[in-house]
Amino acid sequence: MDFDFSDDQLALREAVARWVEKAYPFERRRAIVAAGGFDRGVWAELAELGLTGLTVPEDDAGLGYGAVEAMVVMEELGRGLVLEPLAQATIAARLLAGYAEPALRAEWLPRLARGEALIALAHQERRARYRLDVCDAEAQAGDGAAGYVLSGLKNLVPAGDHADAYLVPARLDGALALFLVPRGTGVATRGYGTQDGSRAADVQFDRAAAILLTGEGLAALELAQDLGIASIAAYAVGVMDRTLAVTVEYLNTRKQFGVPIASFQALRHRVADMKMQLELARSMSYYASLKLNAPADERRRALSRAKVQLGHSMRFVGQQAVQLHGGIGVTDEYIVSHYFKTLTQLEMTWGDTLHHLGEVSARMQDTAGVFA
Amino acid sequence: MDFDFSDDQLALREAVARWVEKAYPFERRRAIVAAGGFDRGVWAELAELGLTGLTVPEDDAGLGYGAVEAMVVMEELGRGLVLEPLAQATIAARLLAGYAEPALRAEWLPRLARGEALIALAHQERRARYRLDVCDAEAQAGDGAAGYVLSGLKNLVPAGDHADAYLVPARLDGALALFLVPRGTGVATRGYGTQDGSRAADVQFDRAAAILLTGEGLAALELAQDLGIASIAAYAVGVMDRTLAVTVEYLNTRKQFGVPIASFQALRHRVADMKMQLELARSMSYYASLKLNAPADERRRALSRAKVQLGHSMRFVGQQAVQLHGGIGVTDEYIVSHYFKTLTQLEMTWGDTLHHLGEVSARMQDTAGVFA
Amino acid sequence: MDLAFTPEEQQFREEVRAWVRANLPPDIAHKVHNALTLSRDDMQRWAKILGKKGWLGYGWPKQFGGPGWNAVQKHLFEEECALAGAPRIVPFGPVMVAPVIMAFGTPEQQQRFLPGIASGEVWWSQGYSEPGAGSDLASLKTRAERRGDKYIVNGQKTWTTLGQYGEWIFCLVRTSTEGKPQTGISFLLIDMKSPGVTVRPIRLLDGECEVNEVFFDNVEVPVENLIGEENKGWTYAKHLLSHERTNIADVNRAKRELERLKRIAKTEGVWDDLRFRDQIALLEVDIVALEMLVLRVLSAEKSGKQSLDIAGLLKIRGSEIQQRYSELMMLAAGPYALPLIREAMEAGWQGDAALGALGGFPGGVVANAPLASTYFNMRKTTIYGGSNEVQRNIVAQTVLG
Amino acid sequence: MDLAFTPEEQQFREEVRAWVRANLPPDIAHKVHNALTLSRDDMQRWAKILGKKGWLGYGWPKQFGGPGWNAVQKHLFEEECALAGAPRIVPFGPVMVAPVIMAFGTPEQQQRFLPGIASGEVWWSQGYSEPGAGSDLASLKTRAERRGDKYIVNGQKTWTTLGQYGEWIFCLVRTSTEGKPQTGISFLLIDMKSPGVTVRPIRLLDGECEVNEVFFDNVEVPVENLIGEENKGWTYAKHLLSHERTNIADVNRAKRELERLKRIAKTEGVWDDLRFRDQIALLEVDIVALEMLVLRVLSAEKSGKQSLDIAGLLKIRGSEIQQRYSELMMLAAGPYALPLIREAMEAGWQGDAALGALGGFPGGVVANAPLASTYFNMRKTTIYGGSNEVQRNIVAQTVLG
Repeated sequence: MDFDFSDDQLALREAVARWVEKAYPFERRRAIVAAGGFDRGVWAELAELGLTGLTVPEDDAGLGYGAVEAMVVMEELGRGLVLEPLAQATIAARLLAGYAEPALRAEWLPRLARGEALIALAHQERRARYRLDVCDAEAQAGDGAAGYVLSGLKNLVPAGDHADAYLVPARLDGALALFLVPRGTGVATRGYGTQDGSRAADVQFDRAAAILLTGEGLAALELAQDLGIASIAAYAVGVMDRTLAVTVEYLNTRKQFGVPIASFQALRHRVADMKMQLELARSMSYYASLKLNAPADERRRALSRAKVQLGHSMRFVGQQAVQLHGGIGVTDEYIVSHYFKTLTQLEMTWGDTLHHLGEVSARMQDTAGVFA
Repeated sequence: MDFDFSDDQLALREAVARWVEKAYPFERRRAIVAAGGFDRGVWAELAELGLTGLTVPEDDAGLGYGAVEAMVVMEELGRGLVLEPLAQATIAARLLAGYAEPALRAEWLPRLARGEALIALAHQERRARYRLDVCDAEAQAGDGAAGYVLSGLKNLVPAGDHADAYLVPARLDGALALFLVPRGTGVATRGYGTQDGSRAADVQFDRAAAILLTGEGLAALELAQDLGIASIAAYAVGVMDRTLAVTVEYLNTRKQFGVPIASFQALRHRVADMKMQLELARSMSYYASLKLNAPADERRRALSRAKVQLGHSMRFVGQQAVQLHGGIGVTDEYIVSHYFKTLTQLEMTWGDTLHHLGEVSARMQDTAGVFA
Repeated sequence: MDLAFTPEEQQFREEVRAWVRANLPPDIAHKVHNALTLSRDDMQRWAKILGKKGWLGYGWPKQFGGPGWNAVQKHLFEEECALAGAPRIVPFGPVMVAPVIMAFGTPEQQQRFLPGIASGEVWWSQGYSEPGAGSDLASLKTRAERRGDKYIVNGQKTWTTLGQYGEWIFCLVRTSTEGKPQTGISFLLIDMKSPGVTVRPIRLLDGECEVNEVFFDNVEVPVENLIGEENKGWTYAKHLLSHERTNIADVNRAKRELERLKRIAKTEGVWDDLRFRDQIALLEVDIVALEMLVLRVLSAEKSGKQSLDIAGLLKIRGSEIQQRYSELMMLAAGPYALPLIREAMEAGWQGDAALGALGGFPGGVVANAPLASTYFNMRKTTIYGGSNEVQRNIVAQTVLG
Repeated sequence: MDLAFTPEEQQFREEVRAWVRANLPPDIAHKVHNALTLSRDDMQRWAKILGKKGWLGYGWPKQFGGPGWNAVQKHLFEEECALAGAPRIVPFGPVMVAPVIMAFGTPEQQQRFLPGIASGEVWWSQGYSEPGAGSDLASLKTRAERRGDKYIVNGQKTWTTLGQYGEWIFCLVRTSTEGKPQTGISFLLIDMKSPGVTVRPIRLLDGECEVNEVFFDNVEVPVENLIGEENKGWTYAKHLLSHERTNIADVNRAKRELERLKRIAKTEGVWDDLRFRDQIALLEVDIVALEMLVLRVLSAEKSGKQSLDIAGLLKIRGSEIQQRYSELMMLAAGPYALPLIREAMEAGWQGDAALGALGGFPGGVVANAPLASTYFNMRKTTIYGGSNEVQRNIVAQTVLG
C-alpha cells in the first residue's frame, strides 16, 4: 500500500508539465479551438514526448508503461486543458495489444506509438445513450482481405475526422464484436467542435472493410470504457486542481467592501468543500487507475464507483468556481469558464453520474471497501 | 387566490396558542412522556376547546370547520409539541361522516366531537411498510350485530391502547375494505412510547366484531393518508417555526471568541437556508390543506408533492438546528432536541420522502404547477 | 384562504390569453419554446406589439398610460406570456428606468422619455455595474463633472445586458467623493449615440455576447438629463431595486421549461428511466413550492394585510431552479448535448442534406443543439441581480436581526 | 504506487485477525454488531484483554511497553478490531493522556500512571470543555490556585464522555489570567475520588447518559500531578490533538456498519427498492472514497515523502458518513424504527412471551430497536472533536492562507 510516485513517474510528470507550460499556453489552445479543436502538430509533439506510445508494449515500439504513468500524464494534460484525445491512444494500445493478431499488431501499434496513426474508438450510437450493449451497426463476412464489411453510423468519435483507423463495435451474427476499420472506402466523416472546445465527428460506415478483433465485443468495450474512465478521472483531477488554484488566487486578490473576498467565511467554507471534493476525486482517480488490472468484475465495479465520485466532484468544483468568480466567471476571456465547460463535458463522457450510480447499485455486494 | 386567514381563523389560532402556552408547558409535556405519552386529561381539554369536534359536521355535534381551520390548529399544536394525536380525530371525522350509515354516525360522531371517544386508524402492517394496498388482515361475514368479524395484527396505532374504537382496513373477499371495530372482545393491545415521546400500540384483532364502512377501502385509506399528511405538514410547520426561533435566539445569545456566534457568516447563511426550507414547507402546508377537497387524483398527487417538500424541510431544519446549537443541541434538557426528534418521526409518518417522491414520479403529467 | 383565483381574475386571464395567442408571432414563440437564438428584431417586434396594445408598460399606473393592474393581474399577464412562449420583456426601459422617471423625473422628462419606452421604440440599457464594483455597488467610480449646463462623464460600466442594441442608457455616476460612498452618486440618462460612448461586447462562456462593457470618454450630457437631485441617485436606484418583486423568481418560465424538459426526456428515452425521472419529479416539487411562495407574496400584496419580506428567498430559489432545469435538459440528452454547432441554434437550420445522415445534428435531434449553451448561460442567474451569497446575507439579516 | 498491502503487512493483518477472533468475547461482538447497549464491564473486559496482550496502548512506542507499530500497522489493527465487532477502545487513557505523559511527564509520573493505563485497570476521563467554552477552548475558566504543595481546583467541566465511570481525569485548568488566554493554562491530572469532585450525568437526546458534567469544589490536587510546566498546558493539549489522526475518520467502523445497513435493508424489504438501494450505493461510494483518502494519509506517513495535511477533511467526511449510515438504517426500518422500547436495546431481550404476537418488538424484528437512538446519537459527531464548522475554517486556512 503505497501512493508515492516513483522517480521515473515524477520525471515523466515533470516532462509533461514542462511541455504544457511552454508549448501549450492558453492562447495556443484558443487558436486550436477556433481552428476546429484538433491539431496534428500538437499530436506530433505528444508523440515526440513518447506519450502516444506510452502504454504501447516495448516490443511494438512503445514505452511499455502502465496505468499509473498514463494517469500521471493525463493529470498534467488536464492542467493544460489539452484538447487532443490522448486517451484514445491508451485505449487503442490496450485493445490492439490484447486482441490483434501479430501481423495486425505489427502493422498498427508502432505507427500508433510514433503518432503516425490516430486510432479512435467509434462506439456511440443514438439508441444506446450510455449503454455499451446497445449497438445497431452490423458486420458480415466480406470478400476482401479484411475479412468483413461493416455498416453503421457512429456519433461523437473523438477527433474522428482526423483518425486513420477506428475501433468499431458491431453486431456479427447478432453478437457484439469489435472490429478495426482503417479509414478508406466506405468511411465518411463529418467533424464538429464540442462544448469543451475539442473535436469529434460522426462517422458513417457503409460496407467498409473491417478486421475482426474479437467476438467478445462487450468485454472489450467494457475494458475500453474503464480505461476511458480512468483517463478522464486523472485528466479531471488536473483540471480541478487548477480550478481550485485560480479560484483561491481570485478570492485572495479581489476586494469588495474594502477587504479581499477570501475573508468572508461563507466563501471560505465553500473553498473547504471544493478542497474536499478535489481530494476525494484524486483518491478515486488513484483507485481507478490502480484497479485497471483487476479481474473484470472487480474492475467494472471499481471504475463505476470512481466515475460517481468524479461526477459529484466535477460538478461541484466547476459550478462553485464559476460562482465564486462572480461575473468574470461566466466570461469566455477568463480561463475558469473553460475549466468548468471541460468538467461538464467529462461528466457526460463514458456514462454520467446517474448511469454509473446504477452500475454501482446493480453490482453491490454484501461487503464493500477499497479492496473488495 | 388568497392566503389571508379570516378573523374566525385568527381567533381560533389565538385560542389554541393561548391554551398551548398556558396549559401545555414543556414540563407538563415531559411528565406526560414519562407517564407513557398520552394523557386523557389533555384530550378532555382539547375537547373542551372544541378541537376533537373541529371538523365533525355541525349536525353531529361538531363545529363543522374545514381543512384550513384544522391546519391552523395543528400548526399551533406543533408549536407546543403536543403529543395527543388530534389528527386521528380529523381522520375519523371525515371517514365516518363520509362512509358511515346514519345510525352509526349518530352513535360515534357526537362522542368523537365531545372527546368521549378516541377513534384511531389502525392500518400499519409489517409487510406493507408505506404501501396502502398491502394488507393481510382479513374480515368475513359474522353472525353478530356488527355483521363482520375481523382478524389481523396492526402496529403503531396512535394512542392505540387508549382508543375506544378503530378504523381498520382488511381484506374482504380479497378486496380491501374499511371497517369500524369498537374496542371489545377479540381486541388486545400493547402500548409503547415512540421516538417523539408520543404513544402508539400494537393492536391484535382476533375475530373482533367489525362494521363495514366501505368496500372501497383503498380510496378511503388514501383519503385518510392525505388528511394525515396535511395534518402533520401543518404540525411540522409549527415545530419548524419554533425550531428556527430558538436557534436564532441561541445564535444571538451564545458567544464564542468574544462575539455572538450569530456574527459568523457561515452560520448566518445556514440560518438563511433554514428560513428558506421553513417558508417552502409553510407554502406546501397551505397547498396540502387547500387541495384536500380536490378530485382524488389531483389530491393524491398534491399531497405527495407536499410530503416530499416537508420531508426535505424537516430533515434540514431539524438537523441544522441541532448542529447550530452545538453540544446543548444533543441534550435532552434543551427543547431543540425534542423538536428534532419530532421532525424525524414525522418524516417516517404516512410515507417518507423517497416513498412520496416515487408517488410524484409515477403520477407526473406533461404540465405541472400549483393548479395542475 | 383560497387557492383558486377569483372569477374576475380568471376572466382577466382568459382575455390576456386570447390576446397573446392571437398576437404573438408564431415564429417567435417557436424560438422561445426551443431556446433558439432570438434576434434584436424578434425582441423588438414583440415589444412593439405589446406597446401598441398598451401592455409593454404592464406595471405602469393609468396616469402614465399603463393598464393600472394590481399585483395578481401583473402575475397573470406574465404567466400567460411565459406559457405562450413570448420572449421576456427587455426590462431596462419599461420595468427599470420608467418607474424612476415616473417617481423622480420632472414632467418634462416624463413627457420626453416615457412615450418611447411605452411604445417599445427606444431601446434602453442599464449602467450600474463597474469592473471594480460587483456586489459592492456603492464603490463605483464613473465620474460626472458638472461644467455649465453639461456633465462630462468619464469611466466604464460593465455587464450591460444587450447594451450592443442600446440607444439610451441610465447610469449611476459619481458626482461627489465626499461623505459615505453612497451619498455622492447621481442618476443620469445618457444618449448612447453621444460622442465618446463606446460599447464593447463581452463574449460569455456559451460563446454569445449578451453583455457589454460601455466606455465613457469625455461624454457630454445635458444637465436636464439628471434625474432628481444631484448626489441622490442611490436613493432612486434603491427605489428601482424594490420594484423587482416576484418576477425575479421567474416561476412561470420554470413551468414552461419543465414541460420542455419532459418533452426532451421522452425524446431522449430517459422519461422511463426511474432514476432520471425522479430528478424531474424533484424539480416538479421544487417548482410547485416556488409557485406557492410566489402566490403567497402576491396575495399579501393584494390584501395588504400581511407583509412577507421574502424577496431574497424568491431570487435564491428561482435562480437555483433555472440552473437545475437547464442542467437536467442537458443531462437528458447526455452525449447528444455535446456537439457545439452554433448554426443549429438558429431557427430553421436544416443541416446539409447533401451529406445524408451526416448532414444533420449528431443523433438527429436538433432540439438538443442549444442545451449545453443554455446550461452554461444559466450560471449567471445565481450571480447577477445581487448574488445568491448577498441574498443570503440579506435573508439572514432579516431573520437574525 | 500500489494498492495492495505488502506481504509483511498482510501477514501482520492475519496475525491480528486470528488473535482478535480468538480473544474477543462473542457476547460483546454480538452487541457491537447490533448496536446493543454496552456496559462499563463490557468495555473494560475488552480493554483488559487487550491490555494483557500489550495492545491496549497499540499506538505506544516500545520503550513504554507498546508494540511500536507504524501507521499502517495501527490502521490494520483498528480495521481488524472494527470488522470483528470489537468495541472502540475508550481513548482517554491509552490514546489521549498517555502520549502527553510520555512526552511531557516526569519519569515518576510515567511509572506511576502508564502501567494502569496500559493494562486497562484505570479508567480515565477528559476534562477539557466547559459550559462557556465550546469551540473557543482557550476561554476556559476552571481555576487551579497554587497553595503550597497543592493546587486548589474550582470550576466545572462538561461533555465528559463516560465520566461516570472515571477514576482519573486529565484537565486543562487556568493557573494564570495574564497574557493571551492560551498562556495561562496548565495540564493537571486529578483523582476523581478526591473530595469536592462531583459527576452529574447529562441525559442526551437518545435518552442515554454518555456524557457528564464534572464539578470541582475546592478540590485539592498535589502539585506532582502537574504535567510539565505551569501555564504551558495549551502546548501539551495541542500535542495531544495532533495525535488524533486517520482514526477520526472511523472508516473501518463505517465499513462494518455498511454491511449492517445492507442486512437491515434486506430484512426490511428495501434492498430491492431501486430508490432506497441507490442511497446505499451512494454511501458505498462515499465510504470507498473515504477509505482511499485514509490510505493516502497512511501511505504518506509511512514513507514520509509527501505531507498530506488533510486531517480536517477526514473528520468532516468521516462524521458525515457516520450520520448518513445511521440515518439510512433508520429510514430502512421506517415505521418500525419508531417504537422506543429501551429494554429491547439490551442484549438477549425476548419480550413478553405471554403476550404472544403482542409481546415482541413491534413488527417482530428486535434489531430495529436501537436504530433511531443511534441516529439521534450520531448528531454529536459533527459537533464534537472540533465541530465541522471549525474544521472547515481550518481547511480553508490551509488552502487560502
